[in-house]
Amino acid sequence: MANTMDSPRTAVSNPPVQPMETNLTQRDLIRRSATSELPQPERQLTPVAKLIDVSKCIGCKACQSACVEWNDTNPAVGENVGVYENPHDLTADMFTLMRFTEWVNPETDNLEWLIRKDGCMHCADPGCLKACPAPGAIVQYSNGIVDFIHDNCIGCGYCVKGCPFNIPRISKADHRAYKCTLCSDRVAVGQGPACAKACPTQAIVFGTKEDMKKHAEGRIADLKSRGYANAGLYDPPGVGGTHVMYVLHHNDKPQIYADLPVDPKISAVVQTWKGATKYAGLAVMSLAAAGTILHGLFAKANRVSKHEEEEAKELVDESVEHAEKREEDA
Amino acid sequence: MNMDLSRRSFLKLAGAGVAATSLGAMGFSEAEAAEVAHVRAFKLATTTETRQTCPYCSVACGIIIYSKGDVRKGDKAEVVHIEGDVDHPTNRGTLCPKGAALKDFVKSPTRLLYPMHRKPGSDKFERMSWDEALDRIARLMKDDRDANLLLKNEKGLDVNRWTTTGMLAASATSNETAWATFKFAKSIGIVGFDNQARV
Amino acid sequence: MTNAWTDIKNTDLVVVMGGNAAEAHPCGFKWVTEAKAHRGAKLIVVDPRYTRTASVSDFYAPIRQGSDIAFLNGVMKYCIDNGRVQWDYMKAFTNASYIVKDGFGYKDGLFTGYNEEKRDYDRSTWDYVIGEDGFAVTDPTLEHPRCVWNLLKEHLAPYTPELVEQVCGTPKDKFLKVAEMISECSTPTKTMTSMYALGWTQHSKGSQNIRAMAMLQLILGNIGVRGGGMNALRGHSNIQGLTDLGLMSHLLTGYLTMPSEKDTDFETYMSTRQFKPLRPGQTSYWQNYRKFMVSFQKAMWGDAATAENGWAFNYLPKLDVPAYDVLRMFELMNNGKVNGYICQGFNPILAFPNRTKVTSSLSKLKFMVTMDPLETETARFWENHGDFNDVDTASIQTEVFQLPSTCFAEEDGSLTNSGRWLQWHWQASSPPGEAKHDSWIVAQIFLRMRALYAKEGGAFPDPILNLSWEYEDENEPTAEELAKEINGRALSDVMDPTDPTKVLVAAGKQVVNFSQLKDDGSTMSGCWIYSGCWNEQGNNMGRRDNHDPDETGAYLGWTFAWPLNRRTLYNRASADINGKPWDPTRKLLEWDGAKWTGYDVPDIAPTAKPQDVGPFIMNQEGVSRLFVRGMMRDGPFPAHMEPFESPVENVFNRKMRGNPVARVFASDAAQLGTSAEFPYAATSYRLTEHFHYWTKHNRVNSALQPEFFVEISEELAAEKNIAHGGWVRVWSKRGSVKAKAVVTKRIRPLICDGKPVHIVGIPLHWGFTGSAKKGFGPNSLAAFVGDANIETPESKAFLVNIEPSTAPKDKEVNV
Amino acid sequence: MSTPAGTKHTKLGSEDSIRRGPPVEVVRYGPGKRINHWVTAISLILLLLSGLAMFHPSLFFLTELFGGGQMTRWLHPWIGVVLFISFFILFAQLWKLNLPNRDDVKWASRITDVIGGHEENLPELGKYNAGQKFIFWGMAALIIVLIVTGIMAWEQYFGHLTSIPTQRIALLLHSLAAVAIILVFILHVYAAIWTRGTIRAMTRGTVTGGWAWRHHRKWLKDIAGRGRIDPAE
Repeated sequence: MANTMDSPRTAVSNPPVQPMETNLTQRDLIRRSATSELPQPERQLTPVAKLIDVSKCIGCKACQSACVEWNDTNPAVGENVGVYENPHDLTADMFTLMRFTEWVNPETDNLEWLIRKDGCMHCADPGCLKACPAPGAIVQYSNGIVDFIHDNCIGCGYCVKGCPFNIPRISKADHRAYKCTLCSDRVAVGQGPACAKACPTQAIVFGTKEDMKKHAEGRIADLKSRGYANAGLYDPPGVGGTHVMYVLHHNDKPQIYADLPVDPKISAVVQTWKGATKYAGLAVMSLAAAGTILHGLFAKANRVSKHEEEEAKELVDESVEHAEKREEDA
Repeated sequence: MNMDLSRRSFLKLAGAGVAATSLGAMGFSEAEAAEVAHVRAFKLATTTETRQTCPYCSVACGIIIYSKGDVRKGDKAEVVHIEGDVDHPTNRGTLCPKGAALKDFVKSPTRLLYPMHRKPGSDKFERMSWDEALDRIARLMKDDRDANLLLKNEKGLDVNRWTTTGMLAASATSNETAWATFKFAKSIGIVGFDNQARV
Repeated sequence: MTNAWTDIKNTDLVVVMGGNAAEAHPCGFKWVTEAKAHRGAKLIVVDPRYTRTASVSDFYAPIRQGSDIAFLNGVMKYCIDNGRVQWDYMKAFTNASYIVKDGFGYKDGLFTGYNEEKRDYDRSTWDYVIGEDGFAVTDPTLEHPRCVWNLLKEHLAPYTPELVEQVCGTPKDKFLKVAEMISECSTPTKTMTSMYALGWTQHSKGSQNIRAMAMLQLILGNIGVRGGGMNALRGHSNIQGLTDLGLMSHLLTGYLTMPSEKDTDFETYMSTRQFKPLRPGQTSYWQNYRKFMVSFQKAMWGDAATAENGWAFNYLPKLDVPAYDVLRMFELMNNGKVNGYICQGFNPILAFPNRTKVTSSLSKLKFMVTMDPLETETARFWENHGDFNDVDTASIQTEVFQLPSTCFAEEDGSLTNSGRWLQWHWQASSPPGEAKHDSWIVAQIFLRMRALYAKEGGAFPDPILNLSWEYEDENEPTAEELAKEINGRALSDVMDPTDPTKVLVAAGKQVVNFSQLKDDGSTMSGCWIYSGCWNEQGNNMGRRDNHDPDETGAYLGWTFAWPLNRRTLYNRASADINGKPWDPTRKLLEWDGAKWTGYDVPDIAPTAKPQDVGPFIMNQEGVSRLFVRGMMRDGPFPAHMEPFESPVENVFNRKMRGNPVARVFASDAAQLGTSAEFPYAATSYRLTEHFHYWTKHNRVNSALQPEFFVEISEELAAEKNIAHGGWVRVWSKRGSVKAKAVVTKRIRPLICDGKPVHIVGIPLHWGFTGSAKKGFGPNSLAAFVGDANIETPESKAFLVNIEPSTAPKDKEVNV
Repeated sequence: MSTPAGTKHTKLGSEDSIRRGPPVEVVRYGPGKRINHWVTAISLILLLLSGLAMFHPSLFFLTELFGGGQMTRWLHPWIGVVLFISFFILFAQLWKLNLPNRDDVKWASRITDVIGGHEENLPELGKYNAGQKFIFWGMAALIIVLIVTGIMAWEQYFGHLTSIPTQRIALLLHSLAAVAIILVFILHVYAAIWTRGTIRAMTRGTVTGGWAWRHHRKWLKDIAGRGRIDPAE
């Protein structure tokens, strides 16, 4: 047991306090919203991932607390509506949320309290980024982090519609979209995300995606040995895999974990909207415009002739005469 | 404590920034740099670190308080962030939802700032100077002790017992404060003296 | 905790019962998840509620609050009946073989010697047979019918799985599963740890709850070993420290005890405290009591404490009752017998049971002083907040001083954690406003009183005028000065006992630890068990070497643990009678033929031969006690007792109510409800999002859990027509609260003694100050009765009624 | 309106009246309708620009016209509301004249003559031809689709009104409708330009007698027949 005692840990050293340059910059972008020609990044960062082991999670909300403190957000003090989720949903001030489900396992008749940390999944194929109309408001780094650049955000809410997991929220205060950044500012200086660092049971761990997958394998084997035959890793291929993954005891039924999508992917409607419609629409409009211009240039204009003006005058004169005559008659 | 060095090196590759090339070297001018700036500036840069212990439960997690200003240098210091201490064997940098939000305990809007006094029957607190408050408390206590200290019991034994004034000590104070408090309370003869361990 | 938080990773089975470690101590609970992940350890949770700890458990069994002894006795019986006992450990390290006096017995729920009128036992028969040699008589074969082992078996006989189900409401199959899993830890290579907290202490028989588990652990051989132990998860950051330092009515520092009126002088006092060994050759460490006591008196009164005046023994107050505990003080206060009260970082309005009585008591004070970094309900107990604090302000004649103190971030000092680690922390921040350190405030009140006594004279001024107060700035003793005083120093040269010509500690130098303390007045030490914390090597509490050779979880270089930097108490018991570790893979100590070696500081002398000295040197026996003699007021064995307010009768004695020897004041007895009027069994608890009444002042925690609620089962909700998330009124004989209803599958009705018992769960974090929504606490409802031995209030089991209701009303503010 | 026109009672410049001239001019739109039209037109143009800015990244630069992305996002739906109201005031006044009739069928069936400018082959028409009516009804229908889907996608106020899958469909329909309305718009503008003499109907409010004769002879004959003729100067 000598060396295996150490669980993967998010933080291996305390955060630096000396001034540092960020190491996540423009040159590390592999996708940028509403930007077609992005220069090929000069380097490929090792893909990272946050692994959330739902079976180890005690629902303490340390992740929520750490997230608020690190990101300096201001979640409102709400009320109790009979549940443990507080706030009751993700908000522009609450990037992550523990969702609690009381589930009676039909096979064992035992109650299981399923607690899932909800938040941005950092999809390899991000629906938010696809939907975003503002250049550079959403970016994806080569390490897999999908980040919102608030200076560029126009607050349209398209990312909300684009996201297969219903994550981004638009702030009522500054009308910009907010979500988990995977603590890009921490990762940029070699620290793991605040939630992962805080997590008391290390149900949240952070590392390279490859390491996290390996770690998950061990966890899944442990769960299987404890009778969870369907334990598995949630890394949905429909969105190209995610940089936030779950270990689920019941990976065959992700939906029991507060409606975690079974097979998430960017909605076909969004694909059509941001795909065919965008391109075909622009093409059709351009064609129409070009067609009219060509027609205008080469076809003869529809002009009124002198003759027609005279005809009109005749008609008017006749009518006036007619009227005068009638008046006289009267 | 084992430092997992392989993990540390991956973090560098994964975007750690010690040796990051400056934006200027990338060919961006200052203005452009501002426009393309992405990740938030690391907010702990140039803060002062202090090793501390979480004041809540008895796990006693190690924490680091990041402050602007250094009290050791005589500055007025203000807490800007609190995070778990990775070097601490028990919590290894982790914190619970209370510990992770400690900054907002220190900076709570309901922190007390001044001695306050409520007159008998009054419906409000009024500010009082420390001197006035302490003198009055000492006077009230002495008068009560002088009037009610039981010097001897029926058998004539010295019992030096003062039951008409009691004290509750705080199980969140340090051992050193507790020792000072102990000396104070026991020497003046207070017997109705407990801390949260009783409840 | 006998063991450290970090040691829990070495366990094979974690039993969380009487606590909710994942919620109340999340970062300590990490070590449970480590044990699960890396050792394949299992986690059992036994609790009335399916808690967040239960959500990650391998097995959960429900239990009715207040029935833990029946459950644990049942498990002990199961283990013994099935031969699941670590025999060599039990025989060598417990008093199982001791012969008990004739006359001791147990019948109808009561032990021998009960006096109903006095509500007390005559405990004279609860003792060993003492031989002519002055030592206790034993039968190592365990065949003697009066040996502890056989009496224990007899005592446990009624606790069948059927009885457990009847009393606890735990389905028999679930109980048997738990018992089976626990019993597997009887092998030397499997260990179980017990993690408990106020779920066991806040009962009228709280001490016996803990005792039952301790006995089970001894039978299984789990005390003193890695991954084992009795781990009391203490509530506050320094509740351990304040107990160690004796900030309690019945204590002095280091578990020296307050003198009573029977202690007519110093020698009389000493005569009942320097316990002689009960077996030949054993170490009874309290034989050193005099050294610690004299050093303590010297720390208090310096030169004024002399051999001639019995070390100023008469300066100490003498008790006429076991303790002026908080319940007694508030009873006195309510009777108009207390005039002044100081609440330092304490909020009795929310912490003590029967809030109506607490408010009424405080209203009878002449003056009250609070010292706190935050607003408290107690400081504003006189302020009307509508339903949330319905008082008649004008009629309250108490003068109140609210003094602002600093918080942790603004001060230096050490805190003692649950695992007895004294950890130093450094000031990081400037205090806000005019907030002052508690030590400054205490010093100021003291100095001003001292000045008044010096000037005016008054009642017995000597202990005040002579109190040792030698600090560079007497107005504000520094943490360093106080810590050094706690550690102790030589007042005159201390000579080496083996070589009287050699100076061991020169006058004025810090003692290395308590082994250098003397009973001749040449040393002083504020708290002997802390001695070693700041010696000539420096501040050992500030050490930060986090190396852990062979990853045992000991971390000997990290800060300082009392006593003597020992990390696991009774660690000698980790090895067998010959000094070989029970489990070689989990070695803690080993006898190498000449001395003890290993990963921890041994509890016995390093050269004490394994066969000679038992591991439990603080006991006169040198072994642990399955039978506790007359040292506990309510019995030498744990016996099932119902809470004072219980939904069912005691199956052993249907007339008996609560703990038969627990103190109940007459006015409180009249305020006990019955199950006819209050049919539902309520319990109180913490939620992980909050820390007591502090974090409601924190915007973040307030957002995470904003509003007071109670938890009930779907069945009870349906029966009472209570809507999920709707308002309910919950009331007991003593008070009424209004809360939101959380209707949950996590609480199920239990069948106890043939009838369904509904449970109402009441968390304790809300009041009328702070950022969170205004609310109430369970203390408004709980009964004003305490544990028979230490008077901890029975806040975990009381009766209530519940009905749908409307929102509480705050005071209307005239604009 | 039974009072015979062409008398001194006829208010100078009122809609559907003839000024004898010379030259002969016909008042096609009064000032109210013209203002209404241009409010609608400007709204639509602004909507096109702001919408296109958010529709395709290559057009995002258009947000600069509105003071940036945030302003564009904020303005677009409000202009949409203005358009909706403005257009439907116009609609209320014009819908009857735009009801289709038999001539429209004939006109539409000879669309090649329309495009070729061979008006002599077309039937005599009232105030609107089938093409204009198509634009009118097309605009009306698309504006309804746009306002409904637009509201569903209006995050700031209506983000929670409908489910996200519904909002996705709304956005798809919104963009499709937007493309369609742009096509209609192009047709409308182009037709107005190509058919010389048309634009002044919405600027000065009048067309020449010849224009009316050539394109809307039935309308001209109708108002002449009703005597809505200003006295000669």
